[in-house]
Amino acid sequence: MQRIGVFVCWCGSNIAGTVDVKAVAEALKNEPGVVHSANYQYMCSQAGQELIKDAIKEHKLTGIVVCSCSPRMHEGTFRKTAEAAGLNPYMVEIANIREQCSWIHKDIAEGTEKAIVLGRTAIAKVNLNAPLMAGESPVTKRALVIGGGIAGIQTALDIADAGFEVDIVETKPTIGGKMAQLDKTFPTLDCAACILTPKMVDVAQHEKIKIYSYSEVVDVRGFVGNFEVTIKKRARFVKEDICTGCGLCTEKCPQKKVPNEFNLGMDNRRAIYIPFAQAVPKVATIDPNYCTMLKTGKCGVCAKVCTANAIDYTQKDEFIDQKYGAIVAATGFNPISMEKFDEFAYSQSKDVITSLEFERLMNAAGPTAGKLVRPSDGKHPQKIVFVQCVGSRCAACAEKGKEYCSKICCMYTAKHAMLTRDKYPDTDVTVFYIDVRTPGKNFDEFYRRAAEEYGVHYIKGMVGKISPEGDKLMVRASDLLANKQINMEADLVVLAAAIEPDKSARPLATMLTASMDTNDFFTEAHPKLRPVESPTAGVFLSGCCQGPKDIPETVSQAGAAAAKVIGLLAKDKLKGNPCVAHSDEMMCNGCSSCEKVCPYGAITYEDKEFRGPNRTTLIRRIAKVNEAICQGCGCCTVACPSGAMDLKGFASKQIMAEVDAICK
Amino acid sequence: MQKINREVLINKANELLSNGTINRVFGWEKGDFSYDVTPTIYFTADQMNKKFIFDDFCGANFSKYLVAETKKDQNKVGVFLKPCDTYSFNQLLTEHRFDKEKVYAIGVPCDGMVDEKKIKAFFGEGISSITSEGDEIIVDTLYDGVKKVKKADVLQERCQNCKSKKHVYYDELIGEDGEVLDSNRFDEVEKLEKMTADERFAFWQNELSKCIRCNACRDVCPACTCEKCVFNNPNSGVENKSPANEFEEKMFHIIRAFHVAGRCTDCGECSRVCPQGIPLHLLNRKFIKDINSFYGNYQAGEQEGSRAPLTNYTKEDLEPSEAVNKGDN
Amino acid sequence: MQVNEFKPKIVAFCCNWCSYAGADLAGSNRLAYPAEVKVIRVPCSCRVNPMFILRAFQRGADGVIICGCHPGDCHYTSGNYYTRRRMALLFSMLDYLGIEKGRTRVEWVSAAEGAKFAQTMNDFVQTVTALGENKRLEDLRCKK
Amino acid sequence: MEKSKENLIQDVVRRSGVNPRKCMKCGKCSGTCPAYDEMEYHPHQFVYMIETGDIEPLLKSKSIYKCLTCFACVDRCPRGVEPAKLIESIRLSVIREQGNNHLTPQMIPELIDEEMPQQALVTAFRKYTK
Repeated sequence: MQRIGVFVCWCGSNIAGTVDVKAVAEALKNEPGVVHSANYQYMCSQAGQELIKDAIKEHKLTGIVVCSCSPRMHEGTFRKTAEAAGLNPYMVEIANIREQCSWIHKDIAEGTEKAIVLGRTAIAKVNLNAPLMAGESPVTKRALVIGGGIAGIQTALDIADAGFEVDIVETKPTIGGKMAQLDKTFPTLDCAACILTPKMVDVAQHEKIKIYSYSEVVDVRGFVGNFEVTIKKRARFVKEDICTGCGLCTEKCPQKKVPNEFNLGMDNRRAIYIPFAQAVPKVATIDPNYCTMLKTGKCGVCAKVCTANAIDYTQKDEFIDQKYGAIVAATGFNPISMEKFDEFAYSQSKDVITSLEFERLMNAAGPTAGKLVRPSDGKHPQKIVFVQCVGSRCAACAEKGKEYCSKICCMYTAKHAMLTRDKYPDTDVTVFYIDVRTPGKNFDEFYRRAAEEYGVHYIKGMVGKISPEGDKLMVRASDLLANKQINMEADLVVLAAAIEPDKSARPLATMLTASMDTNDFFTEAHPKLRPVESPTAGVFLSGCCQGPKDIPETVSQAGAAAAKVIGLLAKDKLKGNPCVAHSDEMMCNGCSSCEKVCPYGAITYEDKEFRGPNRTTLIRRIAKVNEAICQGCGCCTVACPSGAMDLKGFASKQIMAEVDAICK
Repeated sequence: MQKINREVLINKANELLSNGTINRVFGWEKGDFSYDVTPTIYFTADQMNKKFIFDDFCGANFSKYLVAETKKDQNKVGVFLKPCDTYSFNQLLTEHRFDKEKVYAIGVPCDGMVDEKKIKAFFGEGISSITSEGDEIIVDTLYDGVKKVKKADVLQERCQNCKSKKHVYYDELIGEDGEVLDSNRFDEVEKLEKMTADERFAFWQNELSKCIRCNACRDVCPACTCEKCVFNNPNSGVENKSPANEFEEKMFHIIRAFHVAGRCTDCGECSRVCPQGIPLHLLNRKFIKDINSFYGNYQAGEQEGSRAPLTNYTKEDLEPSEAVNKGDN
Repeated sequence: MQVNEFKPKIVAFCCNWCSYAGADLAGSNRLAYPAEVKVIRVPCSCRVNPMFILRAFQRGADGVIICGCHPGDCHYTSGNYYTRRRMALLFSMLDYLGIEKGRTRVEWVSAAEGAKFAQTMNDFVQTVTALGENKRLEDLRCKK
Repeated sequence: MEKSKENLIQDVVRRSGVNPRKCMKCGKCSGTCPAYDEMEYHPHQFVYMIETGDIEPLLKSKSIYKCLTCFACVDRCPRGVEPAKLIESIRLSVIREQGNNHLTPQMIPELIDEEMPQQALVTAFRKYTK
């Protein structure tokens, strides 16, 4: 018979507030197998854990039940406590009497009675627990970073510097991401290209890093330490290793009318192109949708012109299979589409642009070589209006816009306003804001400089409507402090659009079985304590794919994700999950139902000799579970009619014991 | 009356026994009553001459016996398989329950088997002998002489709605192969589905409470070939030999139907052998009807190695809430 | 109890990765749902065997609900797809046997849907309370 | 006003079906209001004053008759607060008092001009009389 200890936690007043913890401890004292019952204010604290360790030694306990918060919170803690006291860590069961009892029931009697039932359920389960040993599985010493923006670049560099191989998969022809499109960066106003391109070159020259540009991940199999990923390298029709990036072909290509997505369509590029000068890899790419040679077979100018004859029209998409120990999602963000915001007339007038488009206009490598002009008539704008929170901070029920604050718009708008006033002192700049949020080192000082030294007019009040009249834009907004309605003319309006995760994030999450929140940002394992890990072991989050953030925060989170990956790859062996399936060979029919439902292919079959009737030997086909591959989902246990297949830690008898305890 | 008479089968068996292809053969043996036919293994031709029979009462499906029989002896065992038996044979092969090299299957066309309960329903208990002539059954009763009844009126339910006369597996076929028939075997299920919940509950409570848990249905079912059944296994948690009330029968029958769901070939043996005459096939047919309507038509055992619906999925399967409402259209 | 206001017994099987986390989130947001609902944690909704459901009814439960990740988000990639098939067939059979449809239910709740979890539980308890005590499936043996 | 202040405010909020606390004070409703200049109190002030309970000035102010009920504020409010319904609710509190009809049939002739759309008359009667 088991010797079980029950420990009821008060969790300060979180549990004790609506559950009579003493009565629970008292009631569970005379449950079958219980030899010791105690309660304490903070069971997970140092003192609480000591109390458990002493009780284990003193009463020679063979199993413990902790009635406390959710097992997802402290199951690990109490398992380590048991292990420290010499008890097998899997002889611990947690009854969740906080999130699923005290916090949701006001009436003490009801809460206490439920807590007792939940305690009784855990005791019934621990009575049938058996000590389990975690198996081990090897770790592939290579990491995969999905996304080549600053987040992906920084993570890859940090991991590679620790000596591990890293592959970066980037959908665009070059790494660099959104940061490559920026002009200056806040709060120090140093030029984005100057601080990014050296890192891009480091990545290109780092012997441990391999870049798969113009590629995407199409399939992920396996689990932490043993991922198998299929990468689709889209046909570029240019031989990467031969092309020197001289750009001759990009000048001679006759197809000139291709909207240049790097400049957000504000100018055109050729069918064969290099996104920007400092592109890494500096290799041309042919756009199959526009290249007449690929569409009709009649052209071939780039092939004739190319001195290194690196052009190959017959190139096909390539599928590469590779093994990885860890995967980092760094898919980045995009501004949301402005189509639905017709009150700002984004689609009616070319002079209403988003901040990213403004960034390209200010950028020396941009469509207008850095001259700030109105996209409609190319004239220099005398009056510019910046509109904040466009699409951010909207109600959940509003069908357009996002609920969250996009965090970076106040700072980059202050930057834009300051740069405009600095370069064109005669231009009048007005910013309509709800509140300016500048939480960061030197952030507020930066915003004050924009307002005080550069004379940017900050008006507290949202813009209600923008209507193009003639070549001017009529801006109607409210000035809450002066309690006036402002109707002013503007030559250029810049909308600070909300940002959302990249479209490739949702399919990627499905492949990685990583969970996402309702806005398609990756959900972190714990919002405060584990922000760079996904709940799926072996998957890490870096940059805006986890939530809106600026460059300083992205780089620090990229470093954190890299540290977690290095921590994982440094291990030679990974402690597996001991709660895996196990087949009882005496009862197994060998019918392959379990093998068919196993998502990981962890079940194989062998013919084994058994003692048959009157000294004959019987050969029977029985199932074998590879404990290193099995992840313990339990699907096979239900597919198996005879119950031969069972799951350690969640055995059928244990679950039925829990059902009985609940329904008694 | 079966077109193939017993001499043809005996000669075939004898031929195979003598040329050493097989050293024993499964066949039907005449029991005390003419409707009481039991499966037996024959080793020699004269044993067969004495007891072998093939008439309108040979419903027994030998596929399940092969699981144990092929383990006893290395050489081949001969087996006569009616069309519906061959589906069970294929399903057992799919589940690797025996090695087909150890079996020599002889396909036997079948013209439908008779249900003795129906004959008793006509003539009561006093029956001394039953013989069949053409498409008529001649019943020699103790008190009121010789009676005749049309064979079609006393066919077994599964033969009235015979789903296929086609042998899906045989090493050798006697006579020609038949066709898959489109039978209206689901009418009974539809009739039940159209009832209200209370009527259905009353129907099943009345039927299942007759159950004496003799486990004949499980022991004859070719899909129920577990080494150790959960209901017999003391540490399975659901072990219960004799139920204390009608729920435990329901639990036994629901779980058994669930275990064979997607694997049951609808051979109807469970209803044939049930001493209490419970229409157990209606449970399995409900699962087959649901699988057909939810996931596309699937006939277990039609094709060896096919993937059972419950070990498969598509991303667009319907939700359980929709399934429950769709069930009673 | 003098007040014979009927309190149903509800067993909720919640998958560890999504719906159990959703239940915890409902707890941390203090979203109340009736105390009659008791949660059993399973690694995945595909671990729930029809035997457990019938065992719960046999032991006097009045309603059983299985919560899992949204199809496509399962931590084990295909677990909830099998749950969906198994429960579709099982619920259809229970209805065929004349057991009230409202007593069993499958609900997909993600880790971010605390409100949905609480709402689902409130709604389920209401449905089961309306159906009253589970007479048709209960094992008379364990009636006090 | 014999009705106590609290339940008058509760009436106004209940009738409008709007939760004034959802307002994040961004001013977009007033920023887009075409009748802003004629109104003494503007849409964002209606929401704020109702939320703080200071509604006497609103009841006395003429701005409740200046609102055109064009619902631009309702359509554009990022938080879905629907200020126009609050203004309507305040207006109803006023014109539902005995003899407070803001428009009488006799006043119609000199208000009419050729371009006046038929709809304007119907809306006027709906809004200003009870």
